[in-house]
Amino acid sequence: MVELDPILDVDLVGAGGVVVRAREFDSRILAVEPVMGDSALLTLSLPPGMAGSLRAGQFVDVLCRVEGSYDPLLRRPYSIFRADSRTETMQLLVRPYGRGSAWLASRPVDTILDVLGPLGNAFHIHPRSRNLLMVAGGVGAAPLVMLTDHALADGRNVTYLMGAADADALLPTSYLPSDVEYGVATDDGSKGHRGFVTDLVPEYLRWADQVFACGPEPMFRSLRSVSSAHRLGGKPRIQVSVERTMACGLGACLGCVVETKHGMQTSCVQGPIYDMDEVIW
Amino acid sequence: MVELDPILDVDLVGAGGVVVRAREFDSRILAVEPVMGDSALLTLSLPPGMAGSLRAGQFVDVLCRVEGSYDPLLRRPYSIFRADSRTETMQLLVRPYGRGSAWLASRPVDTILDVLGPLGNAFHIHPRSRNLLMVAGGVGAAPLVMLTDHALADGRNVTYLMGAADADALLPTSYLPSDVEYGVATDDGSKGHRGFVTDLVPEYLRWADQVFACGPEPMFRSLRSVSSAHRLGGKPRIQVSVERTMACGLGACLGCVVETKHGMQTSCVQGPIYDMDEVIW
Amino acid sequence: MAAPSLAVDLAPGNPRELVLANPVIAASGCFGYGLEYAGVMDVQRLGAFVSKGITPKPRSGNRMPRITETPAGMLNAIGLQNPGIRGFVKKYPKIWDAWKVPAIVNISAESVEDYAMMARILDELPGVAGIEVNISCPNIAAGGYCFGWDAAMSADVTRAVRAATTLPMMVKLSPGAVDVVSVALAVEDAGADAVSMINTLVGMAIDVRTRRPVLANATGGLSGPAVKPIALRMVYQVAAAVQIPVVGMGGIMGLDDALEFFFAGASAVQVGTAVFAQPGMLIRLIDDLGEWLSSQGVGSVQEIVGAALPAGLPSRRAATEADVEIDFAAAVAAG
Amino acid sequence: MAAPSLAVDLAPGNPRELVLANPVIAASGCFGYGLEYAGVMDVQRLGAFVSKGITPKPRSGNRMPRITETPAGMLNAIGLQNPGIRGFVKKYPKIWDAWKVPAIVNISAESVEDYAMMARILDELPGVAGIEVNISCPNIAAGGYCFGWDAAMSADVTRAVRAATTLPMMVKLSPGAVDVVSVALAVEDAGADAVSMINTLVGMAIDVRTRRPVLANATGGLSGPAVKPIALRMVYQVAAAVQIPVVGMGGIMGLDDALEFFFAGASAVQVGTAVFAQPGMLIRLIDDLGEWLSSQGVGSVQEIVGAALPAGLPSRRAATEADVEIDFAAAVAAG
Ligand SMILES: Cc1cc2nc3c(=O)[nH]c(=O)nc-3n(C[C@H](O)[C@H](O)[C@H](O)COP(=O)(O)OP(=O)(O)OC[C@H]3O[C@@H](n4cnc5c(N)ncnc54)[C@H](O)[C@@H]3O)c2cc1C
Ligand SMILES: Cc1cc2nc3c(=O)[nH]c(=O)nc-3n(C[C@H](O)[C@H](O)[C@H](O)COP(=O)(O)OP(=O)(O)OC[C@H]3O[C@@H](n4cnc5c(N)ncnc54)[C@H](O)[C@@H]3O)c2cc1C
Ligand SMILES: Cc1cc2nc3c(=O)[nH]c(=O)nc-3n(C[C@H](O)[C@H](O)[C@H](O)COP(=O)(O)O)c2cc1C
Ligand SMILES: Cc1cc2nc3c(=O)[nH]c(=O)nc-3n(C[C@H](O)[C@H](O)[C@H](O)COP(=O)(O)O)c2cc1C
Ligand code: FES
Ligand code: FES
Repeated sequence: MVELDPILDVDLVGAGGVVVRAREFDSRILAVEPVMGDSALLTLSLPPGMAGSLRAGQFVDVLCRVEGSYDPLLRRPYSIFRADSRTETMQLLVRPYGRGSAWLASRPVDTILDVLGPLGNAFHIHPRSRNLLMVAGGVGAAPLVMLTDHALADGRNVTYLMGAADADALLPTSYLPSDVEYGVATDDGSKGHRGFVTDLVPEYLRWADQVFACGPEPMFRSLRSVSSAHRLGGKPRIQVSVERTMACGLGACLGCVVETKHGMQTSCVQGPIYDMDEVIW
Repeated sequence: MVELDPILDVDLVGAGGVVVRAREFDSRILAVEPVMGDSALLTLSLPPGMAGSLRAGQFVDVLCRVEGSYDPLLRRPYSIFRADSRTETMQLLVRPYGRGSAWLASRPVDTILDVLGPLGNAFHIHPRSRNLLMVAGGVGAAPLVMLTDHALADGRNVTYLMGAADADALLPTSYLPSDVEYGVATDDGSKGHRGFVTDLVPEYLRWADQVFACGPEPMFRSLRSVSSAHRLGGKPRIQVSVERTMACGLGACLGCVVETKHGMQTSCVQGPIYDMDEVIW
Repeated sequence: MAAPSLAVDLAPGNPRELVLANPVIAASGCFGYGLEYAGVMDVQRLGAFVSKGITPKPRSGNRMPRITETPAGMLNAIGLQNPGIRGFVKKYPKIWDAWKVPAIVNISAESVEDYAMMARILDELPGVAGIEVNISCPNIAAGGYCFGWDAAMSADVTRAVRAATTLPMMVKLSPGAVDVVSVALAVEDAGADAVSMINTLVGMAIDVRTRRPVLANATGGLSGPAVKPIALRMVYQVAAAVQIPVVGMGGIMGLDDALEFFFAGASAVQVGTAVFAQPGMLIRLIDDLGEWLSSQGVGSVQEIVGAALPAGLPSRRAATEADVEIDFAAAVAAG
Repeated sequence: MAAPSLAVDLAPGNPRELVLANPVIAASGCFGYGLEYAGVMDVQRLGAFVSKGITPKPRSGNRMPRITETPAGMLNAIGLQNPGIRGFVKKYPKIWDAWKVPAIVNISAESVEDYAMMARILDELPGVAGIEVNISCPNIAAGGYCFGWDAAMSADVTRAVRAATTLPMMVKLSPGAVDVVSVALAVEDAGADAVSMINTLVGMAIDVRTRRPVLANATGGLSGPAVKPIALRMVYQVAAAVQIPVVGMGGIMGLDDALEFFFAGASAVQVGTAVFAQPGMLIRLIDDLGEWLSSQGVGSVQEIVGAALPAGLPSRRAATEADVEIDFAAAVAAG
C-alpha cells in the first residue's frame, strides 16, 4: 500500500512569481464562438489581476446549472485555452458531450457563471528546451494553445499536431499563432493524415526537446506505444494532461487520484500535468 | 372514511362541443411581456385546433427544467390566461415565486416548452346568469381574464375586482376588455381601496348572479366570511379555483385531492374549479 | 435482422405464467387504475401496469398536503386512498378484461390474513393477470414493525398469499430492510414468482416558514431519480442471489436508466414518478429499447439482463455455482 | 438588539466540553484536513471541521474511478485513503493546535479494539478538540456485518472509545440501520456525547457503454441533496428520542436546508458534498443564519432546535415525559 502525502499548500505560484490562490468568483460570458464542429469557445471575464498569473495546463471548475436546481450537482473542469491580461479575460473550449458541457456550451452571452480557479499545476518548459512538440486530441487542444502562446513569447519553436474525427472538428489555423508548424490528422482523412495524430509523432521525436500532450486516454496509450521505440533514455520527456472525474478540485476529496511512481496523487492539485513516464498507467 | 370514486373518463368536452384529450406537446414561447411587477405574460404556440376548445379555469402543466437536469422534477400547473384560436396560441401569467416559476418566467422567446394539457374542469356560467363578479388575488387574475372574455362574448355583464400588494402588482386595465367594470384594492393603498379585494365584494353581491374567484387561500377565507352575511339561500353561488400541489395532473396519483361534500376529489381532474360551498375547508 | 425480442415471462415457475410483450411496466400508485392515462398514451402498448395499492377496506387516505417535491425526487404520503378490495373488484377488472395489456393488482394489508383474503378474491378474477404484494406495510401484530424489514415476516405474507392463489405473484421489497438479500431469498423460498424492488424510502421535508413538516403525515415515501443509485445497488445485490426474475424500479427516467437496471440484473422495469413528469416517456422507452437492442445487434432484451453482475445471473449459472454467500461489503459505504 | 447567539456545546455532559462558535461544521471526507480549503475560504470562521476518516493503518484507498455524479447527488468509494493514525498524528494536530477552529478527528476501524486504540492515541493530543466515531464500517469479527446496523455492536464501539478517552465523542450513525432510533439510544446509553447523522447511503451506478459498474469498487456512498429527505427524517426520529445533541447532515446546500435540520432537532449541522460544488457556501451559511435569526427576532439558534418535533426535544422535556416509545409508523412508507 502506498502512503498518501496530502498536499499542505494549495498556493500556486503564477508565471510572474505572483502567488495566486484559487478563488470562487463570478465570471461573465463576453463572447461565444462556434468552433471545431459543435464546440464553443467561450470568452470569460476574470477578477482583476488573475489573467496574467494563469499558467498553461491549469484549469477552472465551472458550476453548470441554474440557481435553484441541484442537478447536475458538481462542477466541471475546463482547461484554460488562452488568457489575456490586457482585457482581463480567459477562454474555454467546451465540447458539448453530456449534461454539464451541453448546458455550458449553449449559454448566451452575458450569462454569469460561478467559477472556481485557477486549479492544478502547469506544464513545465525546461529553460534549455528550444523545440517543443504539442500533441492534441479533440478538445485536448485547449491547454496546448496557451502553452504555445507562452513558448513563442519566449522565442521557442513549436510544432502543433492535432487529431480529430474530421476536418470540421479540427482547430482552425486562425486560432494558432502564424509561426507555428501545424500538422493535422483526421479519422476520415478529410484533412491531413488519415489516421491517428500519434502516427505523426515519431518523425518529430528527434527534433523535439520536449513533448506536451492532451487528449483522451486512448491517445496516450497510442502515444506511449509509438514513441517508445524512438525515445532514447526517456528523451524527449513527455508531459501529459490527464483527465479524472473531480469533485472538489482542491485535493480534499481524494476522488481524482492518479497512481504515480511517487504514490497516489490528487490530479486536481498535484496534476493534471504529469511526466508520462511517472504515471502508473 | 370517505370512499373514493376514481374518474373513469378524462375526456374533456371543449366549448364548441369538441372532445379534447389532454396531450403532452411541444410549445414555443412566442412572446414574453413583463406585467404586474415581476410577473411575465408568456404567449405560447398550441397544436392546431386546441386553442378554440380551451375553457376558462382549465390549466396546463409545464415542465420547468432543461434537458439533462431532473431538478426541479415535477411539472408546474398554470391557469390559461387567454387563448386565441386565430393565432393558435394561449397565454400564461407566471409569477416568479420559487424554482419552477422563476425559471419559466425568465425563459427567452423561442424556448420550446414541454406542456401537458388542457387539464381540469372549467368555470361554469349558468345560462341565465346576466351579471358576473370576478374576484382575483394576484396571479389568480389569470383564469378570470379568459372567463371575462367568454362572458362578454356571450353578452353578459362583468365586474372584475382585483387585489394586489401595490399598484404595480395590479393587472393593467389594458389587459381587460374595455366594457368591464374594474375595481381594485391594494395592501398599501397605492391604488384603489386600501385593504383586501374581498372588502369590495359585499356591495356587488346583490347585483351578481354568480361569483368567480381565484387567489390564495387567505383570500378564500376572507371571501367566505365577508359574503356569508350577504348571501341569501346560498345565492349568488360562488365558484373558486383551488390550488393544490400536483404531481400527475391526470387523477392518477391522488396527491392533489380536495375534500368535498361528495367525497375526496382530485383537484386536477374533478377540479380545480369547485362550488365554494361544496368544499370542506 | 429480425426485430429484437422484448418479451419476458415474470413467472417462469408458474403454470399460469405472466408473459409481457415488453419489459416496461407502469408502477403502482403512479398510474391509477390504467384508465387515467388512457387519454394521453396508448396504454395497451405497455408490458403491463400495476394498480394503485388495494387494501381490505376502503381508505380515504391521509390529510393534505400529501406530496412535495425534493431535489430530483418527490415525497408522497397518499395513505393508500383506494376503494377497498370489494369496491375495486366491482369496477376495474371487468374493464381490464377487454384490454390487451396485463393488469397487475398491488395489494397492501396490515395482517397476514388480510393479504391472503385479498389474494383469494383476486385468484380467478377475469382481467387480473397477476398480483404484486406490497410488504412495505406496518404489521399490526408486530407493533407496527414493517413486514418488509424482516425476512421471516415477509416470508409469512408470501406463503399465505401463495396458499390463497395460483396467480403469478410478485413480492415488492422494501428498501428499509437492513439486508434486502435475505428478505429476497426468504420470499423466493416461500413461493414468490418474482420480486419487484424498490418501494419508496421514507423521507421528510420541513416547511421553513411554518417550521412544521410539509406533509400532513410528517413523513412520506421518497421516489424519483434521487433514489436511483440505491435502487440499482439493491437490484444488483438481489439479482446476484435469487433465481426468480427481479423487476427493478426507482428513478427510471429513460432508456439509459432502464439499461442500468437490466445490466444490474432486472428482467423488467417499472416506472413510477417519471410518468408524472413525462407521460410520453413510457411508450418512448419501449421504442428506444427496441432501437437500442437493434443498434447493438442484440436479439433479445433478456440477453443483456445481469451483464454487470460479476458472476452473471444465478438462474443461468450451474447449480453448484449458485450458492453465493451474502456479501455485506457491497452494502457498506466506503467513504 | 444584540446579535443572535450562534454558539453550541456538542458535549454538554462532558467536562472537556465541545463549544463551537457557530453550528456549521465541515463534514468528514469533504474537507480533507482543513488545509486544502484554507486558500479559498476563512476556515477559522467555521464552527468546526471534521477530518477525513483515519484508520489504524495507512490506506491507499480504492482503485479509480472513485466518484461519479448521480441525479442531485454523488457516489463515492474513496476507500478511506489516509496516512493511518500514526502518520496522521505526526502531521496535522500540531498545525491545528495553532488554529482557532476546533478540529474533530473522524475514526474508522474494523474491530472494537482498533477504535479504542485510536481513541487512546488521540486522547491528550493538543490540536484535537473531539472525536467522531464512524461506525459505518464492516465488523470483521461479525463477517463484515456493519457495526452501525446493529444497536449492540454500535454500543460496543462506543463503550470501548469512551473507556479509552475523555475527549468529546460524537458517534456517526449509519442510515443502513433498519431502526436508527434504537442504535442512537444504544450509543447514548454507552456514553456518546452526541450523535451525528447521516453517513452516506450505499448506491451504485452502471456505465451504459461498458455495461459495468462505474465505480471500480462497484458500490459507493450516496450523498448530496438527493438524500436530504432521508437524512431529515432520521434526524427527526432520533432527536425525538435521545437527550444528547444531534448533529444533522445530508444534502445541506444552504440556509433553508440547514433550517430544516434545526427544526427537525439538530443542534448543529455538517456540510459535505455542497462544499465541493460551492466552497463559499460554508461561510455564507454562517452569515445567512445569523441574519435570519435577527430577522426573526430569535436570540439564539438553540431556540429553534426541534421546532418541528410534536413534543419538542427530550432534553427540554420534564423527565417523566421523556420515555417515548419507538414509533415505527414514521418510518413506514404510506404510498
Ligand atoms: C483537467 C481537466 C480539463 C478538462 N478540460 C476540458 C476542456 O478544455 N474542454 C472540454 O470540453 N472538456 C474538458 N474536460 C472534460 C470536462 O470536465 C467534462 O468532463 C466534459 O465536459 C463532460 O462533462 P458533461 O457534464 O458534459 O458530461 P456528463 O454527461 O456529466 O458525464 C460524462 C462523463 O464525465 C464524467 N463526469 C461527471 N462529472 C464530472 C466532473 N465533475 N468532472 C469530470 N468528469 C465528470 C462522468 O462520470 C461521465 O463519465 C476536462 C476535464 C479535466 C479533468
Ligand atoms: C390549478 C393551478 C393553477 C395555477 N395557476 C397559476 C398561474 O396562473 N400563475 C402562477 O404564477 N402560478 C399558478 N399556480 C401555481 C404554480 O403552479 C406554482 O405552484 C408556482 O408557480 C410556484 O412554483 P415554483 O416552482 O416557483 O415554487 P417552488 O419553490 O417549487 O414551490 C413553492 C411551493 O409550491 C409547491 N409546489 C411544488 N411543486 C408543485 C407542483 N407541481 N404544483 C403545485 N405546487 C407545487 C411547493 O410545495 C411549495 O410549497 C397554479 C397552481 C395550480 C394548482
Ligand atoms: C404517488 C405515489 C404513490 C405510490 N403508491 C404505491 C402503492 O400504492 N403501492 C406500492 O406498492 N407502491 C406505491 N408507490 C411506489 C412506486 O410504485 C415505486 O415503487 C416508487 O415510486 C419507486 O419508483 P419511481 O422512482 O419510478 O417512482 C407509490 C409511489 C408514488 C410516487
Ligand atoms: C467524498 C466523500 C468522502 C467521505 N468520507 C467520509 C469519511 O472518511 N468518514 C465519514 O464518516 N464520512 C465520510 N463521508 C460522508 C460525509 O461526511 C457525510 O456524512 C455525507 O456525505 C452526507 O452529507 P452531505 O450530503 O452533506 O455530503 C464522505 C463523503 C464524501 C462525499
Ligand atoms: S477533485 Fe477532490 S481531490 Fe481532486
Ligand atoms: S395531481 Fe395526481 S391526482 Fe391530481
